[in-house]
Amino acid sequence: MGMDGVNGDGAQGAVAGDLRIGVFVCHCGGNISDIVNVETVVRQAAELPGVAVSTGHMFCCSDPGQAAIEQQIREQRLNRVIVAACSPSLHELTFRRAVARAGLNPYLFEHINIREHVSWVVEDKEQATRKAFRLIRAAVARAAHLAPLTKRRIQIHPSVLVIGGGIAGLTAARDLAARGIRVTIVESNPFLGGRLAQLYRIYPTGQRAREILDPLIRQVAADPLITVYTNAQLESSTGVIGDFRTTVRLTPRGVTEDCPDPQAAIDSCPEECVDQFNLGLSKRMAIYKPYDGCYPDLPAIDWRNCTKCGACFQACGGRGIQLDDQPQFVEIQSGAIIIAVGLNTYGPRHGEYGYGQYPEVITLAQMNRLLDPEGPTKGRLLVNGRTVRSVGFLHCVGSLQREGIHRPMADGKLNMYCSRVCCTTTMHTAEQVRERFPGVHVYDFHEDIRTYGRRHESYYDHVCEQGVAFIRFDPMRPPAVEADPKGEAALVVRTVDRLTAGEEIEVPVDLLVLATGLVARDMTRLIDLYRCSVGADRFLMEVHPKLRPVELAASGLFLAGSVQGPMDIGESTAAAAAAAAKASALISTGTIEMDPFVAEVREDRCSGCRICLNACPFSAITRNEEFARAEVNPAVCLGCGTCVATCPCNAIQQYGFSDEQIKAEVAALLAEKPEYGPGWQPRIVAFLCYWCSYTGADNAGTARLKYPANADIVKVMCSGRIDPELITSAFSWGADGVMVLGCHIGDCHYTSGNHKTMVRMPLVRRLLAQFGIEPERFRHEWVSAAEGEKFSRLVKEMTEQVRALGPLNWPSHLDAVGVGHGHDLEPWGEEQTCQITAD
Amino acid sequence: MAEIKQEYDGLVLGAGIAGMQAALDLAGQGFDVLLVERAPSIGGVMVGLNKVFPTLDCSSCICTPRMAEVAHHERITLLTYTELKHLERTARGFSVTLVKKPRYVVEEDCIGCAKCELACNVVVPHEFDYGLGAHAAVYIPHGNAIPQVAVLDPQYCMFDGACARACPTDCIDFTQQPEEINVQAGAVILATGLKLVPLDVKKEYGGGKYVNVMNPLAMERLQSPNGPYGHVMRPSDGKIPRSIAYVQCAGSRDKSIGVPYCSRICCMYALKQGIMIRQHLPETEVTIYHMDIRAFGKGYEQFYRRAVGEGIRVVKAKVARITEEPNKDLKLRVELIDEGGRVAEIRHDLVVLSQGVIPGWKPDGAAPVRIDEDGFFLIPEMAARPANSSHEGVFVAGVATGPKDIPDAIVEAGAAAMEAAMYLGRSQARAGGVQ
Amino acid sequence: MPDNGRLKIGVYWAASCGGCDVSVFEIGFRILDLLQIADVVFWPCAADFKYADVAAYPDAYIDVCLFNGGIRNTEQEEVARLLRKKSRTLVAYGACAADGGIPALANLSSREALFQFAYHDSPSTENPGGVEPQVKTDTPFGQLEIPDFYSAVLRLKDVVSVDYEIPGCPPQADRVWEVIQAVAGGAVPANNGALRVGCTLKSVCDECPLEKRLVKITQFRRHHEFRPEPGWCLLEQGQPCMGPATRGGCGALCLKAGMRCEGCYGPPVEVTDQGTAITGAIGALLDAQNEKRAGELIGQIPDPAGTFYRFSMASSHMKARR
Amino acid sequence: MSEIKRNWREDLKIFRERMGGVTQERKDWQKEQRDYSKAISGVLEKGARTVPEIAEASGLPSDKILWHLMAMKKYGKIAEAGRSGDYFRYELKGGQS
Repeated sequence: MGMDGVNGDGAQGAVAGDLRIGVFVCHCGGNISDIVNVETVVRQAAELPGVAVSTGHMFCCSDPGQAAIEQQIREQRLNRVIVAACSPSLHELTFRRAVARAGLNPYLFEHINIREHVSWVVEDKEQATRKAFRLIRAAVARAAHLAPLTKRRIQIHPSVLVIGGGIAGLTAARDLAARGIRVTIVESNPFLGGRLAQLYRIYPTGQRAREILDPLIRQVAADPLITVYTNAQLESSTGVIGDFRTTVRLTPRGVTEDCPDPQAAIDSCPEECVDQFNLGLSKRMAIYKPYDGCYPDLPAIDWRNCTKCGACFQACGGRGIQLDDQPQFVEIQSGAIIIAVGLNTYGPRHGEYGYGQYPEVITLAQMNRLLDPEGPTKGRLLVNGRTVRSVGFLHCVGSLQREGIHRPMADGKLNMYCSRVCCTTTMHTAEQVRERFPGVHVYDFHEDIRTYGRRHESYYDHVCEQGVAFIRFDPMRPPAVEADPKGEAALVVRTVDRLTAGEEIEVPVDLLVLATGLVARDMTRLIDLYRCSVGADRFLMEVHPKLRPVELAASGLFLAGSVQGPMDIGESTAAAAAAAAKASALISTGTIEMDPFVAEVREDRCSGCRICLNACPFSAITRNEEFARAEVNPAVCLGCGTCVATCPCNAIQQYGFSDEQIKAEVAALLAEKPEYGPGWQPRIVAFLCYWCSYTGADNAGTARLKYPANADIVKVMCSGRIDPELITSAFSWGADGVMVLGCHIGDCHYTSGNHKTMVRMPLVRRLLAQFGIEPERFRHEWVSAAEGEKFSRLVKEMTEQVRALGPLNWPSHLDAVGVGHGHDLEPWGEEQTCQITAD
Repeated sequence: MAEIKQEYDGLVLGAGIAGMQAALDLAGQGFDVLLVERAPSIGGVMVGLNKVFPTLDCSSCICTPRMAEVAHHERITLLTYTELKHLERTARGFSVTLVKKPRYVVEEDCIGCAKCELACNVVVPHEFDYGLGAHAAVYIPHGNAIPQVAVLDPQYCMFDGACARACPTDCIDFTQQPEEINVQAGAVILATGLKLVPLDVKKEYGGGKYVNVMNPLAMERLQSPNGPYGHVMRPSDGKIPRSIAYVQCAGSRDKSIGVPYCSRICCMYALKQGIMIRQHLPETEVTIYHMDIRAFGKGYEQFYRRAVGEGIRVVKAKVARITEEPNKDLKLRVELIDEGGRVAEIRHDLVVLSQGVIPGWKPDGAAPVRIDEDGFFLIPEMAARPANSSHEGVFVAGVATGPKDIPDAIVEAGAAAMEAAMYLGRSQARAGGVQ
Repeated sequence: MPDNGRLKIGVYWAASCGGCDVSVFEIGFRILDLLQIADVVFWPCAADFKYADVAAYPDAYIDVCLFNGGIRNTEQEEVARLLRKKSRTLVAYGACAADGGIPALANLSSREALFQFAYHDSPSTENPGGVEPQVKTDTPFGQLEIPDFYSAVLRLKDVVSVDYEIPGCPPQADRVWEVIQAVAGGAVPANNGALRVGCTLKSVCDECPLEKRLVKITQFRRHHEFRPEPGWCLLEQGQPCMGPATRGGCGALCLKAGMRCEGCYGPPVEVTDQGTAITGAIGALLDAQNEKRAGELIGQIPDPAGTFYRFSMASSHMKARR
Repeated sequence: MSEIKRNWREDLKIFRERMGGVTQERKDWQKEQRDYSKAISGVLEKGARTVPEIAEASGLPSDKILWHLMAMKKYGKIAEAGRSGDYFRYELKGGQS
């Protein structure tokens, strides 16, 4: 991976030479100028330090408006541009592009919003004009600290690593290869296919699972762009988006292509062991193939059960059998990684509904093997050699667990979630039983029937028509299973049927099928390697369930299929294709461009305290152990600025939102000397996160909700960037009140930036109280993008509250204390008065 | 309106969350996409929702950034207020005929200032608020609309020219006519979204005549901070409801009206709306009458339990009939299943019918895709290729292929984009193009 | 006064505990080396000098004046101005002179509240007449004048310009010796920037040997409430350690002895307000998923301002209670 | 932004013709709107009222009162003025109440 610097030619500082700022104030065809006196504002702005041009325009965003800005930049050699117009969400990009066309770095541009935040919300024209000028003055002050920035460009290695060779991994790999992208599949088992290979018929199409799987595997195996490693376990990983390096350990297969007669090798093996593929319903040898037509079509040795007796070696004349191979390691370079390791089925504990206790109690997955004509019973419904006359299905085994009823899992947590696929699978299986074995009675014990998906309900309908008996149990009193005391059937299920008003019933069944839920695999390795996070359900957690359902928090890592939660086959393939689409987009661009507003650590100031590592929602910060300091990976940083507010040494800065810039802005908002007396206007600084609260303020504007002109908005990307120091600065510079508004908890554009705000602000409130600042002067609230009404109400309330309290006027307080404005006295060398004299 | 080219790699029909995502995922892979939306703004159903389950994030907070991304994407061309007239395969892909409806506003000149709206003297029921709110006869679709451009509804116009007089950019154009647009597209993604089962088929629930029997999307608007009332109130008289009933499967799992399937989202939105109501109006009782609670998705069961914990009454029952009292209260005749089928009559201030989900658009010959017996697009290989329609080169995403929640719609949109990209790659390779 | 070419040294004690004066002796036998090259020309604590003696010196006569303590009353300000005039290099020596130090914690109370407590309410006060000190009091022997008490403790640089500041409560002896050597060697000219010396550019964490485990804080506890696990970061264990937001240079002395850092070296080099700096950091460290939990955890810090600004109140943005 | 000057007055005449002019339907709708807003304003001139109170005082159906009231509220003619039991009260904006 290569990355261009954030700053063109490392130019971090100001543009060489004097500041030449251009201020362009939009009339917006009266939308602004009907309320704001644009002429006054333009005239006042012209007198601000550094301003070379100050002018108004009817429509800045129009072609002539943009042309006028470009012309002024060229003719007046402007090196900073400010446009005061509508919301930046509408036209910031428009003006940035215009500035760039005129040959100026587009980040030397500052957009301020005097329409949605001023003219549309302030009724009093004089107040509106003053507020507009304050905002422009603040922008001018901020502009002095702007630096030319360039977008980050990250090069992407044109290949993808797919972890997992089940339906999701295979689908993703096939799709990517179809887009001409090189793919490596890493599967930990010796054979591809995952759980799908074990299924018999799948809903909602009723197809044989292998009708889907086999052609897919053939396609993947034949594709020259796809490399497959089976028996391959993840060993270690380094790198970030664009350039991941994953080391994989290849466990020897024991059998090579040279083997002249693999079947003879299998037949010669004396070591019989449990056949995992048939879920323990049959046996196989220690050298084995799970089923005919598996891929690779070459047996593998199960090292846990192999005694290395050499029988297979001899059966093959010593060719193609390698009993003493050592593991090999390969490093796989990739620009992106798709994680598709799938899930496990819940294994009932011994005695749970008679499982393990009675051979007639099996799981739904085992039932699927029994129904398979190629399965352990060749498709006959036999248990213990006995023909089955009645079957019971019991739902929610290992799912929807409840405290006090179910025993927690090994990690102490209950599986509270619904496993999503079991209801429909049960209906589908019951349907097959009724169709293939019409004499067999079927009972269904359920809490709810959740046949949610397309065509799922029709299975439910069918089995109802086919005479399956439904019994609804109370989850707080789950059914009990025991051997049938009368000996009529193998078992009896005792339960209360809520459908018949709580009648206690006993249902004799020859076979009880537990509709076992789905559980996450052990994710420890993935967490170690890729810093993935898991939810309370132990499945991997996507970065945002709505917006980015197939992405992990760290860029370049994608999720495909049921590694993320229970899914059926169609859902898994859809998720796999969606993940492939993300990876394909990443690879096909070759490089990605990202906003330059990243954080950067000043090495000479960082003490390596590691606190920022806790702050970053994206793990973009690591600690360089050699130099004991933090480093921001600009390829991973998304620019929320939460670390900047966190660093207790101010050793981290964010491009575009440095302390210097924000403080200059705040100071300029408060620069005007307030007029005390009857016309006194409270001065309130409002720090707003861009994604929710700023948009909420825009929303108040578009809805023309009027509120007082007293709250001046300072924009940051995330409320996590709002350093408590900014709040005390604002007060000490004369603010009468401060507001901090961010996205609601859970809505943060940066996942958890606002969690930091949630902790800091109450602490700030306590500090302020100790300094004697009334709690009404500081307000911290969550405002969403839709809550324009709330925003306007908050400003109204805040203004009224502060007005009632009167001026805070901290500068005069500091004067009274005797420290002036908190800065040093006159420079050394000037006359110092002194009363003590020599005798 | 952006410059419309002659040819696009992909055409995406429908700019709800699925269509937007499909367009982004296709454009992200380097293809030029034309995104067509029949409403005056993109965003679909999602942008009008209050919160989304189970995380309770603000819907517009997560939808509007995506809308902005679509609008600013250099490979996506947006065509709003436009409908598909015809789509057919040709040797070179698809020949597409679109009809752009007249906005009577010049899109590129309108600055979204709403001066026309404020000047207009007529108010009209607002479709975005399901008729509960109003807009002027010329109006900006809503606060978060993209594009922020006015549209004039000629049905109610009084022709006094107030809008044109107020417009600072002289962009009201009374001469506009429906405009036919012909483009070529290499592949097509249909993301045409949903409608709800019309109320009139449920005669036993009033057939749409009872003013306080409301549709769940309208309830969503009532709960939204930018909704028509700003509060949850009942439409008959503005009363803050003290008891609200949700009748589940009102038009789902009902063969008699041709909707035998489960609409998949109703359980969750009923629980979600219940939680939101209880948060704002802790004294208001919420009762959900249901057949099964289908909380099947990630975090859904936990959400269900939370809702019950917050005092929402979840009652397994069949609602046989709703009748309206003179004061517009509603009386529900209910068969309580867990009480052995006891029949009770229960009064509520407001009833939300969890109306079933049906396809938002039918091709009716406009596009060569087959419809399945459930009314949604036929998917020949539902397990292996869930985004492929019956017609080569036409892909489908979102609720157009069956009811689904937002994450599933987004995932499927990604899948449709991937399928379309693969198809485009193949056809470009056949045509000898560089790929 | 003849200039014998030797270094002239002055030391003064304003609003502080006197520990700084003692700390000068902590350089140990090195003080003998110092006296080889230097004359002490003013050090009320160690030798008998009067203000008038100092006033009689020519301006800039004192080469280096170590001024410890903040400015609490008129006398201290006057002496500060005098010493400024008579010193070539004026050094704010120690936390009190540099950042207000412990005495500036009184800035959280008003002058009136302090007097009320000290002269009326405190349990040890016996003041039936309710008398409070007056600046001028008429006595049979004439008018008596005592210094006027300011409403807040100020830093030395709030009243005169300062060349250097050596933070610490007290400054660490090795750092002091380094500074003295530099001054003696002529390497330290008058700076006029209140430049901090005798400290590092990093925070105490840089010198702290305790291990960070990157775990979140689940509970705040005071030192007497539990036995911290040795070798493990005290902040992570729930003690409000100021190390991250405190200028380094002390060698993490307290932490090495198992005590949390109280912040005596003042804010780090890029920071002006020590309390908000640690507030920002704590924001990222709490194990709180919701507002209620966050509130509970924060509530466990008994006196945030007193804890976070223990030594730097006079340097904070707010400086004093309103 | 285009720089064409439109002759909208002429265009409007043609548009009006094309749309069938001011039909009875349009007139009825405008009349309803006018009647309701007049009735609502009339009642609220006497002070803040709830929807049922306005309906009672004006003799008009409360659901339509609510709809028109909300339209007036949206366009800034009416404001909410606290609550009275299970109903919100509304008042005229601009101090007429």
